[in-house]
Amino acid sequence: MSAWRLARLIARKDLRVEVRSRVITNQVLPFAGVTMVIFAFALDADSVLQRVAPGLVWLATMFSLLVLVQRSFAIETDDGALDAMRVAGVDSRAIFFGKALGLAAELIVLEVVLLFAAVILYGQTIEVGSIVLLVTTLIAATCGLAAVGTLYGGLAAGFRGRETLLPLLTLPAVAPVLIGATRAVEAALGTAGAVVSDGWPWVGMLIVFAVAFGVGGSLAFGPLVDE
Amino acid sequence: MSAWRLARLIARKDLRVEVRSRVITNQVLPFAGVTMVIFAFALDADSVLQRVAPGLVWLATMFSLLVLVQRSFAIETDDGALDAMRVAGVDSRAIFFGKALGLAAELIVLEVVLLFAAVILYGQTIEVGSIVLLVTTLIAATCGLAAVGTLYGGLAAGFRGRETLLPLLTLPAVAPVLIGATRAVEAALGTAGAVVSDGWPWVGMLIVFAVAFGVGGSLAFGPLVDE
Amino acid sequence: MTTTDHDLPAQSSAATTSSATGTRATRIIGIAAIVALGWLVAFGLGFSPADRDQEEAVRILYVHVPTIWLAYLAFVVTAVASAMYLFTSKKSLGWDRMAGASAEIGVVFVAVTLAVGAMWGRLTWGVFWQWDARLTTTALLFVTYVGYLAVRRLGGSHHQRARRSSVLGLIAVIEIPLVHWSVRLWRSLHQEATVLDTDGDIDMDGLMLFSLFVGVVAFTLLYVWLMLHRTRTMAMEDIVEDRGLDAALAARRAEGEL
Amino acid sequence: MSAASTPSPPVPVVALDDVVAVIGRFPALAGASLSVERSEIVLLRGANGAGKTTLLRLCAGLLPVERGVGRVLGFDLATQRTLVRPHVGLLGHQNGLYLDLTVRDNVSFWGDTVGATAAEIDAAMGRMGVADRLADVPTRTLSAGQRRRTSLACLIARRSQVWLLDEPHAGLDADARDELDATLRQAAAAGATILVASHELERAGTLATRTVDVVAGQVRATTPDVANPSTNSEREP
Amino acid sequence: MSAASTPSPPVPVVALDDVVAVIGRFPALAGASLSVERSEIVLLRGANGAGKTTLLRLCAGLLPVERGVGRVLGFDLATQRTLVRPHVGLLGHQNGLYLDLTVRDNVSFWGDTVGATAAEIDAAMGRMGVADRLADVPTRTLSAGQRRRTSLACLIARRSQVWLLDEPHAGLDADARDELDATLRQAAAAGATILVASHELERAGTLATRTVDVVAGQVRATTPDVANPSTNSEREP
Ligand code: HEM
Ligand SMILES: Nc1ncnc2c1ncn2[C@@H]1O[C@H](COP(=O)(O)OP(=O)(O)OP(=O)(O)O)[C@@H](O)[C@H]1O
Ligand SMILES: Nc1ncnc2c1ncn2[C@@H]1O[C@H](COP(=O)(O)OP(=O)(O)OP(=O)(O)O)[C@@H](O)[C@H]1O
Ligand SMILES: [Mg+2]
Ligand SMILES: [Mg+2]
Repeated sequence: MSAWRLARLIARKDLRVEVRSRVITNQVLPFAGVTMVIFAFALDADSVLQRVAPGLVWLATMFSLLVLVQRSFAIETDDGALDAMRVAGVDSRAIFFGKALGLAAELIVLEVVLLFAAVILYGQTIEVGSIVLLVTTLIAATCGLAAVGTLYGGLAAGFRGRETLLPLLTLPAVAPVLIGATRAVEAALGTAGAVVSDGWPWVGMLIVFAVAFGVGGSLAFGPLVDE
Repeated sequence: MSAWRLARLIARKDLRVEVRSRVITNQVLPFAGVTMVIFAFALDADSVLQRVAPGLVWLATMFSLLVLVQRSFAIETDDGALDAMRVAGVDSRAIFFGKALGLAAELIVLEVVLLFAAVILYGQTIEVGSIVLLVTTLIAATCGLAAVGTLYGGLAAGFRGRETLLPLLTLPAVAPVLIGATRAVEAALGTAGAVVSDGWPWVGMLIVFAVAFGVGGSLAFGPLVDE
Repeated sequence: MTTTDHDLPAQSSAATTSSATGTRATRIIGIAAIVALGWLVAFGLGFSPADRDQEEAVRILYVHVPTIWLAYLAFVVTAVASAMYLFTSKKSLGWDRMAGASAEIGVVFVAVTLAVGAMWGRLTWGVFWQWDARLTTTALLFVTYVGYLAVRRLGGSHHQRARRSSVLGLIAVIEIPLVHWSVRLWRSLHQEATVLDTDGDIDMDGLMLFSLFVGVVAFTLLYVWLMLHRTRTMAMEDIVEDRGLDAALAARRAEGEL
Repeated sequence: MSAASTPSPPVPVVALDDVVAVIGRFPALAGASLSVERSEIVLLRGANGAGKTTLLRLCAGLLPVERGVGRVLGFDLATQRTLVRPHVGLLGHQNGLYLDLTVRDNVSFWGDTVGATAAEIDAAMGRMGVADRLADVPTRTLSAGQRRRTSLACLIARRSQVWLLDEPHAGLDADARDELDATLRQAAAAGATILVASHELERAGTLATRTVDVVAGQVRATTPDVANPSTNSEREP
Repeated sequence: MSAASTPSPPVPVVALDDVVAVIGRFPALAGASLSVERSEIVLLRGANGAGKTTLLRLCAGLLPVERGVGRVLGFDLATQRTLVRPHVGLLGHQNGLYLDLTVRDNVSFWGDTVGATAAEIDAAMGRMGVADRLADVPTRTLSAGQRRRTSLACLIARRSQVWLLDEPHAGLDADARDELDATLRQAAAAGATILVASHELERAGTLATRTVDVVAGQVRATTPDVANPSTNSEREP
């Protein structure tokens, strides 16, 4: 069976787990929402909030990413299914793309919700002209985050203390996404006088990042997880 | 055996797990550090940072709290030890205080490190006169956080998707600690012209919170965890 | 993989027979490094002039910049050695040890850059730390390689360790250009590239430039010296582990005799 | 085993009368009645999903009684569940070990909770053969059977009055099985009450003083002496 | 079972020569040599911690070979571990189920990875008795034995050439054991190679065509017919 069909199988399985357990819908989304509110609490000087809203959206996304990745691999390790998958001879690239695909689908929903929350909570506005930029940013950033998350999630999954190894590896790696996506969204929302055209170079960076980690991750996943 | 002795036994067991596995030292501390760096990066307008540094310390503490609580209960549920503990007839108050004690010990170390990091990273200064305020704040906030974390950690431990339920429950509950501790530390550090005497009412609130959740938690833990 | 195959790089076979990691070559390099460091002190603190704006504080430069350059070099060496481990068919653990040793030294050098930079910042900017792009990316670089070292310690056989960490070593090296060009990318507070500038002309006082050069030479010698020793100690650690395995094997087999 | 040192409990030790227990929405126990006296060793047998584990967990005070009346050591399982627990020891499908701690740490911890002495703890470890080389190995690195042994050692160190064992033989090698059976017989002789759920009928049948069939959440027949399956086609009377 | 449909593998199927495998720093296999041919059912027996699980995981390509030479289906376990895996099926101590998915979801998923048809998947579930009421129950709510059955159904759906079973009987009731044994015999007859680690020597002894002792990380004696001292001396043809 082709790696690509296997990847789709795995992604579908992950999404089915979500449909059956509703953990993400019922828990991660609210978590992300609460995170945003908490940020707002912690930094309650209003003018500040306006200024940093895009950054906060992506911070909340990143912390939710950690939770999502943990969940995604908890499913696999709870009862030794990851071992079973490896023994089943499922190509490690298929596992990588499958898990990343499932993760990306979940992430993108999350990001859209967060962005809407930001628009409402922090009083941001979205203009029609910037929607293309916004959508491209979301997709590129999501792919990058999903790739990094899957790669390190898989590495950490086999070890004790995985709850803690994962953030240590992931956070520094996704920092570029955080920055790039923040700047791009600032441009899209016109925060602090940014204009839409400022955003595109950042999107370029996000795309490069996503491609690099997508390709690199699929190659690296085998050696990292297989032993 | 008295509940208090049992609680000490449990706390000692938790700390021994840490001594043997070194998960917190090697991974949670770096995680907290990275969190601070990431926050700072996401909000890189310089004047803003100075202003919100105390808030960031507590935000980072809270996210680390989630990781710590997860780890603390992962130990118990990995192989069904929590059930064993319940069957062993260990009083639920003893479990609560024991876990909370272990958690508090780990938290306080973390907070001290974070505070020092903030002092250096965000260019804060500590005056001698404010040290009493600072220490009281730390202790009161830690007790409150540990109590809430243990309560909801125990509740979430029994359920599937605990990775995601825990943050959802905990974050809103500790929001008051976040605010109170932030204000108190602002007062201690003299952020935005606050003076030390401004801090004490907040510390009062933290103490009330800690006592309320300490007592309430010990009473609620039994019903929550025991089904 | 047999008992005797420790994949020792040829030059360190001495390590298996003697109990020390020093050889004539390393002793010479060590002495050269000490001499160069002495020169660095002399030029850095004595002969080179104070700066127009920075005044005496500029002398920090002679440590600050060479250490970060050597750290870059160390991480590139890590990446190259990782690639050599992964993509050569022999899968020699020598490459893996080289990668590990280089990363360790690199982390120490970055730490020095960070510490010295922070002190410099205190002198010139009035604060230890600024949330400027270069500083932050440097900090992230540091954490990334701390993570790399953490993964090296995850356990498993030598080749498992080597495979895992060599992959990470290749991924992590991407961060170096990010640090280097961060100033451009984010137009930050920190000094723009003045020496390794792309337009070719170096605008620095001659003696200052020479002092910097001395610093680079001194730290390079130090790096080479540390590398030689560290790879050899790591080889010996691996040998000790393998001997430990022999002992453990004997003990395990003896269990069955009872 | 000082299980007998407590004042002799009311007879019977376990008394279930038409008990219904629900997991989620599913009535895993659908009206089970069972009565077990002191010093008995009762084997629960039944098909997969019959409700053996549920029955044991109920007796341990881990599940609420939905209907009917259940008593263990005289405590009502509906209202006094937490009072039952200190007196029972449960070996479930999971081992309940702290995987980062060594074997000794684990056994000491459970021993300490009931105030066992160091000698008792050592004895428990020695009995299950995890005392020497294994004592200072983290349980995470143990083999499945060695973990099971450690879990049993923890249980022995706890000196319960009622032992609830869910497939205690699974994963143990021949030596450990013999040692376990000897321990259980000894405990029963000293006054403990023992319920064993098992699919290894040959083994558990010889151990048990009585065998009970669990069928579809009910306790069907109480056959005093029919243990071995190869011979028990007469199970359907 | 279409296990025999692939081109006949080189003989022997499993060939270990003085293999050392290390977990952490511990040589769980300390020079094991074993050779298994097609259609054999080999029982591995040995004390707790002897190295049976390690041996099976090694054959499944999950552990690196530290020293010595190991081959499965002709693939070298040192360099071609990932190539071995698609051809083997491993039932470990853990079940490898997705606990939030139903029994059918689980079996289908594993079946789909090898392109099994819906009919084959249903057959596998039916065989292990998890087809009817249980098919749409999330595996999290199943009893221990029912989960084991599901795991076996997944394995059957995968139609491997080499079956590595770690205590397959543990937790199964009598019916499931019979069904499992029949399945294994059938697979072996169709050309599969089967390694079973077990402590239930009576049961597994009757199933196996050969018994092998694992002692302290080595394969000690290859006793052709000494599996069950009590009953099955008539197995010798
Ligand atoms: C903790 C604080 C600091 C950190 C982490 C840091 C980091 C770095 C790094 C990574 C480089 C190498 C850039 C490259 O070539 O890729 C560098 C170079 C340099 N730094 Fe810093 N630095 C810090 C503070 C300072 C301060 C306070 C000054 C002086 C005002 C300074 C002046 C320089 C100069 C002049 C160079 C050489 C620039 C070049 O030629 O490329 N640094 N620093
Ligand atoms: N939510 C649910 N939906 C359907 N059935 C459920 C649910 N929860 C539990 N069950 C059923 O309850 C029963 C629990 O049985 P229990 O675990 O006590 O069995 P057991 O006799 O110990 O079996 P085994 O021998 O397999 O260990 C199982 O049949 C299981 O399928
Ligand atoms: N880090 C370690 N330190 C000490 N011993 C270890 C370590 N890791 C593994 N072991 C030992 O390796 C052996 C692994 O054996 P394995 O799991 O293969 O046994 P097994 O034959 O399957 O036993 P069981 O019948 O109990 O399942 C055990 O003796 C275990 O104690
Ligand atoms: Mg059961
Ligand atoms: Mg085993």
